[in-house]
Amino acid sequence: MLEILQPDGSLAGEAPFSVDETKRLYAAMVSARTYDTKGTALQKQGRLATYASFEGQEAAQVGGVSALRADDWVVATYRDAAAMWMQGYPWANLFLGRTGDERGGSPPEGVNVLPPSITVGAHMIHAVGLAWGENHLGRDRVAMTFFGDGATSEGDFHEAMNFAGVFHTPVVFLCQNNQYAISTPRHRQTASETIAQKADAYGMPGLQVDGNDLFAVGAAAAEAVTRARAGGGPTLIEAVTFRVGPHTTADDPGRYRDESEEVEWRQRDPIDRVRRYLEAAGEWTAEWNAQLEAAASAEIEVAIGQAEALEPLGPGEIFDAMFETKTPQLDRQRGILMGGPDE
Amino acid sequence: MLEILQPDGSLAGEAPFSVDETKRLYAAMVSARTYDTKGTALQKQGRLATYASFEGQEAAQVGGVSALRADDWVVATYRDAAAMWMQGYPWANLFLGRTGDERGGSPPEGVNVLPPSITVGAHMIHAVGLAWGENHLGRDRVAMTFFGDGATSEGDFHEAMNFAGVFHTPVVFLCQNNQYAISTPRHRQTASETIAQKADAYGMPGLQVDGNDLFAVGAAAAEAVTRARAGGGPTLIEAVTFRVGPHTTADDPGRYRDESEEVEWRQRDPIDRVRRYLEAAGEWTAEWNAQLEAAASAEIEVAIGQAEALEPLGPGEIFDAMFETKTPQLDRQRGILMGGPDE
Amino acid sequence: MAQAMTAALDHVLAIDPAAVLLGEDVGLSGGVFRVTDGLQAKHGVERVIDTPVAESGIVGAAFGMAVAGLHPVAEIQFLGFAYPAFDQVVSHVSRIRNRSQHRFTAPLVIRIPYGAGIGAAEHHSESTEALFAHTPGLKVVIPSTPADAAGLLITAVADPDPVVFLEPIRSYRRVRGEVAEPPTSVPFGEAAVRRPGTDLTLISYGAMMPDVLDAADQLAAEGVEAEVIDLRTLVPLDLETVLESVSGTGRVVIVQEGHRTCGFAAELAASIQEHALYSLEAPVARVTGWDTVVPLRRAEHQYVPSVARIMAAAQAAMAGV
Amino acid sequence: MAQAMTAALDHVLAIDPAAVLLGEDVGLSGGVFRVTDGLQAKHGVERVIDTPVAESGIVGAAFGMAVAGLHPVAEIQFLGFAYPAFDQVVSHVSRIRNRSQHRFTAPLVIRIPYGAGIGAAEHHSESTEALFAHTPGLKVVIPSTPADAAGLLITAVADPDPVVFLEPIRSYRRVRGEVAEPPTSVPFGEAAVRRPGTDLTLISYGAMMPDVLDAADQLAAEGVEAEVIDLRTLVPLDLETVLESVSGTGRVVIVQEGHRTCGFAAELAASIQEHALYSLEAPVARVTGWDTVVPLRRAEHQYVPSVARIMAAAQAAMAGV
Ligand SMILES: Cc1ncc(C[n+]2csc(CCOP(=O)(O)OP(=O)(O)O)c2C)c(N)n1
Ligand SMILES: Cc1ncc(C[n+]2csc(CCOP(=O)(O)OP(=O)(O)O)c2C)c(N)n1
Ligand SMILES: [Mg+2]
Ligand SMILES: [Mg+2]
Repeated sequence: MLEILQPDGSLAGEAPFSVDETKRLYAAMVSARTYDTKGTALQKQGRLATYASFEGQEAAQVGGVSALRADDWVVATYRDAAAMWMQGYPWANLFLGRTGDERGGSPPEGVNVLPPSITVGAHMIHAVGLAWGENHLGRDRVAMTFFGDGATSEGDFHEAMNFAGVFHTPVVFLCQNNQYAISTPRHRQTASETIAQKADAYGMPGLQVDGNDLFAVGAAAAEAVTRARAGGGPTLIEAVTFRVGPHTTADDPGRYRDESEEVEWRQRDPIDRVRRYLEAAGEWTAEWNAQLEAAASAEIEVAIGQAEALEPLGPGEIFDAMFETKTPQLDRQRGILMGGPDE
Repeated sequence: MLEILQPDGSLAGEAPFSVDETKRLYAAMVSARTYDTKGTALQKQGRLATYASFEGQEAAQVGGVSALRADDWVVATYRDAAAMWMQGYPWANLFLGRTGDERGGSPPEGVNVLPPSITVGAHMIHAVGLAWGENHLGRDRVAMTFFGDGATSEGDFHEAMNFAGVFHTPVVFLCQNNQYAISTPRHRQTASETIAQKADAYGMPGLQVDGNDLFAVGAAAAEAVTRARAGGGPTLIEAVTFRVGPHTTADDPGRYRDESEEVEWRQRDPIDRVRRYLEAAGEWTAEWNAQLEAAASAEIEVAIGQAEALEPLGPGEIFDAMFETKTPQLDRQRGILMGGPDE
Repeated sequence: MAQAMTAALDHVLAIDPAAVLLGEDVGLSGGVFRVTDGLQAKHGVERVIDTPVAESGIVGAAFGMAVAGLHPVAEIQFLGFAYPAFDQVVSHVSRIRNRSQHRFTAPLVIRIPYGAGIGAAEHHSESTEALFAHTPGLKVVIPSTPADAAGLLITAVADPDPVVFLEPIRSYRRVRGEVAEPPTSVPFGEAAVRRPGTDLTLISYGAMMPDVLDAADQLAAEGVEAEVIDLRTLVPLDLETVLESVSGTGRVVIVQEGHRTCGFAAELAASIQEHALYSLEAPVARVTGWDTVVPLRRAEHQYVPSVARIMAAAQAAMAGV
Repeated sequence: MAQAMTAALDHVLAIDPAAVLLGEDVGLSGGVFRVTDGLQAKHGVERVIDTPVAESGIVGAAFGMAVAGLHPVAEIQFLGFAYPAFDQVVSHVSRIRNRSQHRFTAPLVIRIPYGAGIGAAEHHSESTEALFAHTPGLKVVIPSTPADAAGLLITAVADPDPVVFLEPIRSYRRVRGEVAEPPTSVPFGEAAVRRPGTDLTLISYGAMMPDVLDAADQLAAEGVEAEVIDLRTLVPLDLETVLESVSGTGRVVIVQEGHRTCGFAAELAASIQEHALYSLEAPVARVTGWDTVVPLRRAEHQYVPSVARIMAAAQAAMAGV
């Protein structure tokens, strides 16, 4: 398992980022944590549908995306808001989606990030197709796809990995092994010793990294992205991390795991670790941190405001994006909904 | 790659079978080849629908099943007639199925062999479920499932292997890597170096064997079956072989491969090899061989006769096996077919 | 309703040693809707099995178990997650009896929560029961009351053929009612007349039943006595009860949450006019979900048939249009 | 018909640089029905792509390509092998426009041979077009003539939305006809009146058309002039042409090879009586495949609607029963 930044903030290898870059990524993780905390709180207030916390997984997501170019693709899940945002998906869209509004799935033009996949497993092959398509169109974009340990059990994971291997597509598979798929622990998900070793079955390199280590994830992602862009094909990265919170706000982890696990993993918090590193380098102060938190909080409150200011889809608008042009059938159905006769 | 019996009939390891057993298995391979030859011929005469030859794969099938007990399960494909027959599935049923008759799928009670799977990939998890179910019912039966190199690309292969690994079910996965999936060569099917190594992704042992070597397949299968029955969990065996004939009688291999490949593989014929071995041991004579062929031919002609003597399903009988008891809807539909008013 | 189902599963596990439950999170955590709550603790990890996240694997393994002689009850977490298992259901589960001419059978139950109305995330609100009804060899069951949920589930587990058992999500907690202990089995293929009436026939099933009954009450207040039929099982279908009612009323409104095109209401409307055209006083009306993706929480109400839409269709039927 | 499709695909590859074909055996061997014969040699391995045996992967990869800006044409070898890809089709391909509110789109075509009648093996004879018609967000196209096959295919590749393109297997070689070079595109949503008539409306599509036209000829010999409508696209549906015909004839027979329950004929029958109940002189009749697995070669004829069954239904309709 690749480890660079130790829990105490010391280095066990070469830092892949300059101090400035590290500070920028630290700030991103702080923003992500702020979003996450607010997400859980808003759900409790009934302002969001369910919410899926990614607390503890910030380094895996921010570190992964740190290796991407702005026009690369990200194809991720309901738990990957930090990764999506890092690649340009607005917080407002993420909130909007969580309120239960389709327009959350529509990031601005130029942001190459698909709406979060709710079905587990199916989206990885989309990244393969995207990377393949970009390649075909003569562009050197890479696609990075995020998924969990549970997702590796779906048949679609296998088909995606296999296609990527056979067609040598420029994709990075980034598995956040956060030890649980809802209630199912990692060791009941697969009898494979590691998830990284599954890469071998597809003729691609697989790398296990400490997922709570921003530097390890960043270094592995950079290597994979560089290789992919250079025509070297796909890579599987297993970022070993932990879902500190519940599966979603509808879940009660007390039913299936001991709280001590959470306590233990909180010790390995990915943000604290970078803080210690920066602090030791004299680059972290409580004031700076407070500024970051305040800025993030303000920015995210604005996003919440934007999301909540949007009126729900108006009467009949649910028919408007089924096709480019509505079929006569949809037109008629819209007519019925709008109060016409049921014909 | 495990190799025991060399193409020239000499041994590169310990023979897993006594001479008598070897002769029995040789006879089985001769029967299988006879069936196969007749199958292709009958199809040409229009007496069968399509036919899928397994010429060259006799050792893989006969060797695999040699390790099973009579009450073990076999779950196989359209190309695995030899394996199914070895486990008790009558030739007559196999022919009947090929004529296009559902009753081909109904072997006698006590024969634990499912009808051949036509869809590629889906059946391997059935073997997992069967083995699991038997285990649950307190029986020590094992399930062996046969599939091709192409089938390993389907998501269901992955899910089956993963379930077997996690639940430690007594299953043997026997992949006949015959180098082609219709027109697609093995190296375009997966970028994995071997198929055997895919086992590693599921925490189970994987073994590559010379699939044209009855002894290698037999030894590997015996080891896997013994382990499974003893509670040691599943195994993946990759039997490296070659489909000497076309994919089915509807296929023209000339479109996608050089005939030299076929010529080369014919040199490694699995039956010839055992013949040379037995001959060297003074246990093979041309007369004995002629007797075997004649007996097989006679037996198989009887089976063809049985299959062809059966009248097709009578009017309305297509409704009879949809459920244990027909629904009112099926009753009504049957009535329409039988000439009642179309309502 | 959820509690009634838990009791029914508990009962089944107690009386049928061949019964096993399997699915994602059904064991330790008791399932996303807690329908299997406490059953693993009571009946053991061998009989209430937590699986990896792999729907095709779950159904395929359950199929194998069923062929071997077990009576598996597989759970898929939401109908939107059943599609990865669709090939197993259509190509294998539904067919093994026919392809082996009764030699092998797959007496398994696939339990699937379905339907909208709780403001859930994408893919959590489907009602595509028509996909299963269109697939030969499956029985399709959709209860609307706790007693039916329990009773039909008991029948499903004992049935010699595969059953797709769809559970209305929004009824799990909202619909309450008496259930015998142990629950009494309810036969397949017998619709329930929930309300007698002579003016109009209202037909529905599952999650829509409470709204349909509401509409019937409101219609009664307007002087229209609607007969309300709850189909309970789509396959086998009790067309007889439907036709008997229609022959009396001559007016029909079918209410279905699923998409309109090729939904089950289409089948019913087609069958009714086939058998009873000359008793119809008005077209058989369909009140359905639309041919759209089920909208998310903020616009979900635009999709699910409302009492108002049912009323409008009923009034049109009474007017003969 | 197969040759017309090859020509259409060749044309599409020539004029649309974003078009790519992918599927099992589509390249070197030219596809199981030789529809892509010669196209890899002509357009290269980058544009005519042989894939591993993995339908979900094929559709999922084509989906990604489409979102990236390509116009992929994916082939599934037989409709019976499309089910492993069903989740990709239903949960992703059909939805991305809606879930992203037009921001991302998936302009891909999924070509699938369908139908019985060539005595093929199990799973090679399905006609479950209703499953796609029931899925919002898909266009569903089923040609019956070479010119339509080519023309609709060209339209499909140019369409901004996903299209499921079902090709009647038994027509590949049997149905012949003129095709312009290059083929002329045929618009979606416009049914073709294949034969004018005033006594009866016969509606069908795809593989059943030749038999329906045969039946119409025989009916004419008996003095019954049937108007024959070929729907060509099920989604969008040209109900207008249907209703216009029905308003003239008052009698309708719908012929569909797919299973009866919740098939497309059910949808049509339900719609026709909704809009035209008072012009009906007889129940809308359905002549369909049964709710059975499609039988194998020796009993296949018991399943596929025969000219005799169409005639019987037409005669019953003329008699008003
Ligand atoms: C196809 C499918 N099956 C089941 C579900 C229900 N479900 C949602 S999240 C989840 C667990 C996924 O675990 P993992 O992949 O480890 O991701 P994590 O939630 O831990 O981030 C399940 C089973 C789903 N969304 N999609
Ligand atoms: C799900 C599915 N997809 C496609 C097919 C069509 N098909 C039949 S055999 C075959 C190739 C299978 O290759 P392999 O698994 O190597 O077995 P082999 O035929 O070589 O024995 C294909 C693609 C099928 N039967 N089922
Ligand atoms: Mg996880
Ligand atoms: Mg092969």
